[in-house]
Amino acid sequence: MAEPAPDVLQRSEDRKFTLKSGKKRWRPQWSAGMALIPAMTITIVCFYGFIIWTFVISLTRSRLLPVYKFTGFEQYVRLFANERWWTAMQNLAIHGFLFIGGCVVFGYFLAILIDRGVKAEGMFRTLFMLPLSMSFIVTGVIWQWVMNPGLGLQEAVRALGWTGFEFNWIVRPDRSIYTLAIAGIWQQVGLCMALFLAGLRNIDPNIWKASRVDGIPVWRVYLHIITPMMRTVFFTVFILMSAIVMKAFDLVVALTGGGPGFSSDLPARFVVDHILNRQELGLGAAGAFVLLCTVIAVISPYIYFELKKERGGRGH
Amino acid sequence: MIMRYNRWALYGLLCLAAIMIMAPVFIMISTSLKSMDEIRNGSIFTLPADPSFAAWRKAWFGDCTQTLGEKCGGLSSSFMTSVQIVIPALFLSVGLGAVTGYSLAVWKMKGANVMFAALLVGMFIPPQVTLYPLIIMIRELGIFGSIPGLILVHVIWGVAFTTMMFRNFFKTVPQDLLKAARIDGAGFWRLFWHVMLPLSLPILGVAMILQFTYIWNDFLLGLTFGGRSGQPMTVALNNLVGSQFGEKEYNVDMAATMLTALPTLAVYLLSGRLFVRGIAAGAVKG
Amino acid sequence: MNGVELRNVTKAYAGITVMENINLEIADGDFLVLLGPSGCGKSTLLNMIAGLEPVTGGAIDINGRDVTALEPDERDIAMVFQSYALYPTMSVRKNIGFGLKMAGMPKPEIEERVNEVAELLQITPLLDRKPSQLSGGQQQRVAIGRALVREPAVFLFDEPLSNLDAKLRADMRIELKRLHERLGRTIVYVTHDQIEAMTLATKVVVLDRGSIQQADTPENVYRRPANRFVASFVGAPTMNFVDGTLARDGDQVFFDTGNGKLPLVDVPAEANDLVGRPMTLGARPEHLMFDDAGISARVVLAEPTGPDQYVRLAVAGAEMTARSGPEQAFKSGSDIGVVIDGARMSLFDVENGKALLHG
Amino acid sequence: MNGVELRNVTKAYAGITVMENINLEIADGDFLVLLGPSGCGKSTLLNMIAGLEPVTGGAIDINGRDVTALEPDERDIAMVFQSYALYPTMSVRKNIGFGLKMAGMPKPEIEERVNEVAELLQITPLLDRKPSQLSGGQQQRVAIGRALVREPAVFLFDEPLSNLDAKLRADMRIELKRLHERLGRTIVYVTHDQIEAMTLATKVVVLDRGSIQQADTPENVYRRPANRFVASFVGAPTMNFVDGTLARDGDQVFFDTGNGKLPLVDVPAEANDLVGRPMTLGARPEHLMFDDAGISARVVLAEPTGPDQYVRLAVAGAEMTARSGPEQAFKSGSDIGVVIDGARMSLFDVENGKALLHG
Amino acid sequence: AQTAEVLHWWTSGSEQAALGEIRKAFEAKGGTWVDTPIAGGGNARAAAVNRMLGGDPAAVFQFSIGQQLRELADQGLLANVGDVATAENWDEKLPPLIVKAAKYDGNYIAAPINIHGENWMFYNTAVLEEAGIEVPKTWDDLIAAAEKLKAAGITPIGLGGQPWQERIMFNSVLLGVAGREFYAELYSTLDDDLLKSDTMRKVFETFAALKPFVDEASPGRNWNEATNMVAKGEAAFQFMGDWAKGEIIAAGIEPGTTVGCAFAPAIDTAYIMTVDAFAFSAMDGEDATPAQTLMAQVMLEPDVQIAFNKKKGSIPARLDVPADSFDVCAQTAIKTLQDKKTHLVSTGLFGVPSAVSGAIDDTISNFWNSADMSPEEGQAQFQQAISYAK
Ligand SMILES: Nc1ncnc2c1ncn2[C@@H]1O[C@H](COP(=O)(O)OP(=O)(O)OP(=O)(O)O)[C@@H](O)[C@H]1O
Ligand SMILES: Nc1ncnc2c1ncn2[C@@H]1O[C@H](COP(=O)(O)OP(=O)(O)OP(=O)(O)O)[C@@H](O)[C@H]1O
Ligand SMILES: [Mg+2]
Ligand SMILES: [Mg+2]
Repeated sequence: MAEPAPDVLQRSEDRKFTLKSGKKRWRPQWSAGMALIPAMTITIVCFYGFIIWTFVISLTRSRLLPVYKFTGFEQYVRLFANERWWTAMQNLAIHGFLFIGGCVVFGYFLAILIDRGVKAEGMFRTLFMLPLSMSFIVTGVIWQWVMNPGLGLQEAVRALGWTGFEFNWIVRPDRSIYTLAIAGIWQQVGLCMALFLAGLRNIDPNIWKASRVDGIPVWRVYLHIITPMMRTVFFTVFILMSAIVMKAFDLVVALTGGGPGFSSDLPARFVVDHILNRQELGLGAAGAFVLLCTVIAVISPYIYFELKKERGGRGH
Repeated sequence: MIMRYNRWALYGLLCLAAIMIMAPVFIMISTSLKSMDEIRNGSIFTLPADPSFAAWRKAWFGDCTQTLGEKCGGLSSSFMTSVQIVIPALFLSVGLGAVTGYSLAVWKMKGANVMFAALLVGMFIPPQVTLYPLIIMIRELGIFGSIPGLILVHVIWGVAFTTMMFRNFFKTVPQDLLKAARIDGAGFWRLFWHVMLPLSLPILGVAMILQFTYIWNDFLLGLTFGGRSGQPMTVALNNLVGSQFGEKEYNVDMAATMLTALPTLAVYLLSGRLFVRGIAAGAVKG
Repeated sequence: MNGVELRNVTKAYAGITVMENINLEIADGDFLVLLGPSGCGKSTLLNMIAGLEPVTGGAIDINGRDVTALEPDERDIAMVFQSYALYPTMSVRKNIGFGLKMAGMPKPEIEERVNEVAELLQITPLLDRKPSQLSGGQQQRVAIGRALVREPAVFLFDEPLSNLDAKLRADMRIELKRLHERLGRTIVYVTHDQIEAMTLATKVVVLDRGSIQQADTPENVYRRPANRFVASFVGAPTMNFVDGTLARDGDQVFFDTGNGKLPLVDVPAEANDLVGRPMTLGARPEHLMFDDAGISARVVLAEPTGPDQYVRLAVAGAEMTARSGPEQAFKSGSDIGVVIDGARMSLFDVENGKALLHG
Repeated sequence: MNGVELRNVTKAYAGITVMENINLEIADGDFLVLLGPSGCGKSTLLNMIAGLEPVTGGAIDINGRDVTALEPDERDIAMVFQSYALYPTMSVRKNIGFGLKMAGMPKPEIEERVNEVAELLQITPLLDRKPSQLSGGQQQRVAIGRALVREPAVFLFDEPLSNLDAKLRADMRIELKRLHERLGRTIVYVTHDQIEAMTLATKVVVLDRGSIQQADTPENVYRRPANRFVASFVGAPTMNFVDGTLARDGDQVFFDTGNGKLPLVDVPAEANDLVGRPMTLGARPEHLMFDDAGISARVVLAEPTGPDQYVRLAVAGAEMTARSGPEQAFKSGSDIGVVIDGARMSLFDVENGKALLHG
Repeated sequence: AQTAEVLHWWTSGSEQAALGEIRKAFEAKGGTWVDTPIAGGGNARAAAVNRMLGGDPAAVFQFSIGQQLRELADQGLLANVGDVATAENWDEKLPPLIVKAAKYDGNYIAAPINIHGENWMFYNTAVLEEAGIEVPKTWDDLIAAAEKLKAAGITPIGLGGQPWQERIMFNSVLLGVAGREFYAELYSTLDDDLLKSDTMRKVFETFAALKPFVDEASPGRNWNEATNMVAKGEAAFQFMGDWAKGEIIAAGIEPGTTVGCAFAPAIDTAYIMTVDAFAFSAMDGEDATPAQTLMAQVMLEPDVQIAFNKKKGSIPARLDVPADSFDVCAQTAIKTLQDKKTHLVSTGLFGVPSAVSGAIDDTISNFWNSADMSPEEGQAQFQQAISYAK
């Protein structure tokens, strides 16, 4: 073809734009390392350094202020002899199970409802996420009212004529721990719903078509096919919610104050109460350390999962 | 026909859920519009007989006849403080999370996974537990009792969460895109700035919204690290509603609580759609 | 009637009509291929037959039964997807048997049928693997197995081979063809690969923008395209088109492009009626013949593909592709004589693209 | 030396060697196609040339400069990806100009070069769109533009056409070929589509499991495959292989499979040395010829593809594919005589698959 | 430059008004008052300590006197106001128990500004009259009265079911059943023998006997809601500190009229004191700055004491100020305190180490809220918790 080649076809003489001189250049990998420094510093100093500090303090008889007079594992002896601590740990298990389970079940259920292609989806979604904007303190205050047998739901229902109606969990030592889960779920269910909804939206629509052709009832599709496919979402929800459970403090303070008695206490509140109010820094630190060990035991499977998954695949 | 009934059941369930979720918020609003007498004598579920915004006014401006001098104890005085804390803390913590997540996800460095796992632990530590060493650290940095100190604390406690969001998102970015950018000569920062950050807009939205909520609603860190000048709105809220030995004005409490929650509420109302889309874009792909 | 029948089927999404007034009869045992460019509505049509998309208007019969209002699983169909759509968390065995289980078939029977199908598709050793542990070709086989086990009246395939590489695609194609011959079941098959269409189909339906352009045997679609769209869509390299008029010089018939006269040989007698009328000539590469007596063409580019060679020629002001054997050497820029096989050419109306005559 | 040279290049992932001792010279201006099955290491090789993957051992020169330790943007290369890998948030204009901007070129100059490239690729009207607003073919063009604008010494293409449909793929193929002819720049091109390899390459490198099987002109790779792997990988439908011995009966040479004698015609003289030795005969479909004098073969299946027809034959205890014109009618189950073109056949060692002789 | 930042937890209306009296006096003397209110004693105390640790202390901060304050002094974080105290002769004018708690190393590190009594019993006179009940003098009387009230459909005891409120009631029972000497000795020695004694068991038995007399909604209730129950006649008695008077006044009732105040039933007379105090941060060195000195001085001036305490509902920390302007309840208290034998400390904010105080709250609350826990078990747990905490 005789067509004259435009300029672009001639390599420009001036190649300095694409070819730098051959000397060693700053490598992007080095920048990547540098960029990690702040986060790494925070991790080492603030997360692990502080955990170690907590451990050190737990070996002392510090009260109001840290003092470094070591008494061995005495604080742990005291901690483990403390009935309130065991109640709190037991409550952690109950609350963790109910709260995480409730968030997963209700969040997933709401997500499925919305995913069934409803009109006004945006409205429902937004409504369900509104409680998320409230702090745990606010959540606690509201629910304390609603669940107060003298003021709230019980009284209102009785006023309507069902005089036998009972909803007095918040004042019953054997039930008050469940009220924490109710209020907590109320607040976090929106986030879970959003996460699940996003996961459902990522499912290949052909899976749905295939299952319709196979004549599988919708509930079984969710149960047998979709749910197993959402494993990563479940995991994300689990991690986020367990972080909340481990840190649960504000909600207890605002909702039940740990009561009646200390029947609805949680370890985080136990620890904070002892460190900040009781001037039992050493004991609080021992509790904190035990709590952190529990944390690590809970999330290490996740860590393992992350590492394994990524060694297996090779990205995208 | 069966379809029709299913639809009804579907909407029925959704509406029921919506009512259950919204009921407490309605109680708050209706209580805030009542007078104290009405609250003492009525049920919390009844609507205000004579709605009045007096409680809201009092919550916002405070009651200058009662208080000591310069501040009237309302929320208005600390609103700006909260804003001054939230905005830089939000940008810094999300920014740091974005850079760290990017760096961990994209630049295959040895030990990146270990580092990520190590960082995740930070999401589970109750900040109250390590208050003392943090106070000492911030003191040594010379920024205790100031807004910058408080901002730093928020960045520290936010970095694990934001990093997780961004890392998981950036893991889903196709390798080819990164290769193309490297061939184009984009180094670490320019790849981040020109390619990855624009890509991450949806997840950026989610991280911003959640971080905003956390920082805005924080009470303890603000109380501890803010000093006198850096007390956020939640501390003012606590002063309004949290006094142990004084009289309780529930209507003012509720109004104040609503006022404090308004900015986050607005954020959610305005960005609900963005939120789900953002999560769909990668937060859950793990 | 057995087989599938679409009567006046219409489909609109949110008020925008994407399929209009489709009438189509698919005989029992037919292998019908839906062919057309992306977005022409192939999948939509298939989904409507399957019951996955409701029709906006019209009716669909399967084996003489009006299924328009039935659910997919009541329609006696099975479907295979381009993305395989295997249930990722179930073993191959469960993937294949799940539909039967849902239909309430007893376990031993399911077992037996799954084994039979696996045998047939040679995937017995894979039965206990998860889909993620299979290669693309194996996954596709499982997807077919899942359809097969239902023993439906009609199989629907939506681009089942597009995700496979060239070699595997060719192998699977042959397997599908054999399967059809063994089962004798009706198949509706979507593709945009015309080699697949030609080799597999007993009947090809060419779609464009939601309407049927031609429904005929593969041979007719290739040899006697109903219009210019079909002619250009079917065949690779594509058919050569030139505008001009048919002219006659004694015995010799030409096609006059204005820039030169293309000699046509063995022109059918009916062409006489069209002399002088402006039209489009269509000639496939294999119907351009090298002949020193023909019009002189300049060689632009020669592409040897192995068994053949495609030669781009500049001739009579147009660019055309001819096919030749691999041996002949073509030098870019050299000249060569060309004639067109009038017995195989097609002539199209310039305005509406309708075929006027096939050689 | 100009062009690209790989010297003893080795690559291992986590201790597992995936490429061993690759030596390859790519001359300046060559269009080198890397061909091979999935997972054979084509992308890995390309990425090593680009500097996106570090080599485990050996060295790479580009235009005589050792670039082994350099960053991708310092290597004077450009790359086009199968997934296009356009920056989704940037307009087409920005996508193309991004590399220049990164290199610090002044704005007006970038503008000018982007416009020139857009002109060349006929995407000027698309310059202000986002990639998501483009069709697959347009996206691929933009990706090429992004490479072009860098004016590199070497272009690297990783299956650039695999995501396009058949028709578009054919068109883009021709465009790429033209582009190469106009620019005369070195191109390394990965594909597993052998038609692309044959039509585009000036040199084809066939890879299998991380090692080079053959590096030669397309014609030689097709006509004179170095071994059985190359022979089977290149060509569709694939070459027919039968095991047996070469036998001679007077003038006539046969290939004796044990179940029958396949007559060979025009066998080269060198074949005499191989008589009696067990080996594999390879014959491409177009080199099976129908001749009543030949061995009787049963027709299993005839696949008309439009311009051609592939006929599956059961002959001498093996199944073979022959190619014929579209006109001839083959009835399944009927018998037909077949001979093999000995001048085009290949013979392979049974043990190691090495080619012994090409007809 | 007599500027002092004052950190405190008095955020409610009456508390603010009371504190305003001190502020007025301080400013009248040329001081500049910088106010930092933080609601909730726990929050405010934590904030005060944290700010000291962080090197940004408030000059004057509300704190409880006792051991934890001494710990701060131990770390050199406090300034002493001994000069003012000597000049004003605080040693003489304040109750000895308070003097002891406010000193470190012989120096005053805090200014105690008032005394609240915790063993008060508020009752609705109309309700009692209607049921034909006298104000009970012993716990047995009270239990008998409660039975009657309950039968009449009135909640006998309005209790806010929070640990500290339950502990206030428990201490009243302890004092009432075991007597003031037992009380004093028990909490000053934390002696195991006393904890295990029969007397102690009787205390627990009496306390347990009160369980049926509170309403269902009690747990978690705020003290002021309980007070309102008494004011409205929904409940007959409340055992609460004298700050409840503020709430009664807010409900429009003059203490001593419709709602009466009396000491909780007891075998002898005593006053369980709790003290509000302000401590002084070491701004630079051990010695108080002029502003701090001025503050300490102002706080204990008789006029200020009267004005402040009348608004606060407590009685002056100085026992030498005239009582006549106070209400009847306060007058009773002031009169009672003239006898030093009646002085007892609360276990809430001073008197016992906070670890012990916490342990007491925990076990009492747990005992109170565990329906099926026997008095013996409660006593054993109480003893064990204290022995671990001390
Ligand atoms: N859910 C939908 N909503 C709106 N329009 C749709 C929807 N599904 C398909 N369409 C439109 O209908 C037309 C036909 O789509 P269809 O998927 O059937 O094409 P196709 O022939 O299968 O294409 P491809 O070869 O790309 O798969 C297209 O124009 C498409 O945009
Ligand atoms: N990051 C990696 N880690 C481990 N192994 C890898 C990695 N990348 C590639 N491999 C392995 O190296 C081999 C070559 O892979 P490569 O991607 O180069 O193949 P390919 O020829 O491009 O295949 P395809 O045609 O599927 O693109 C494969 O066996 C692959 O599993
Ligand atoms: Mg489709
Ligand atoms: Mg590849």
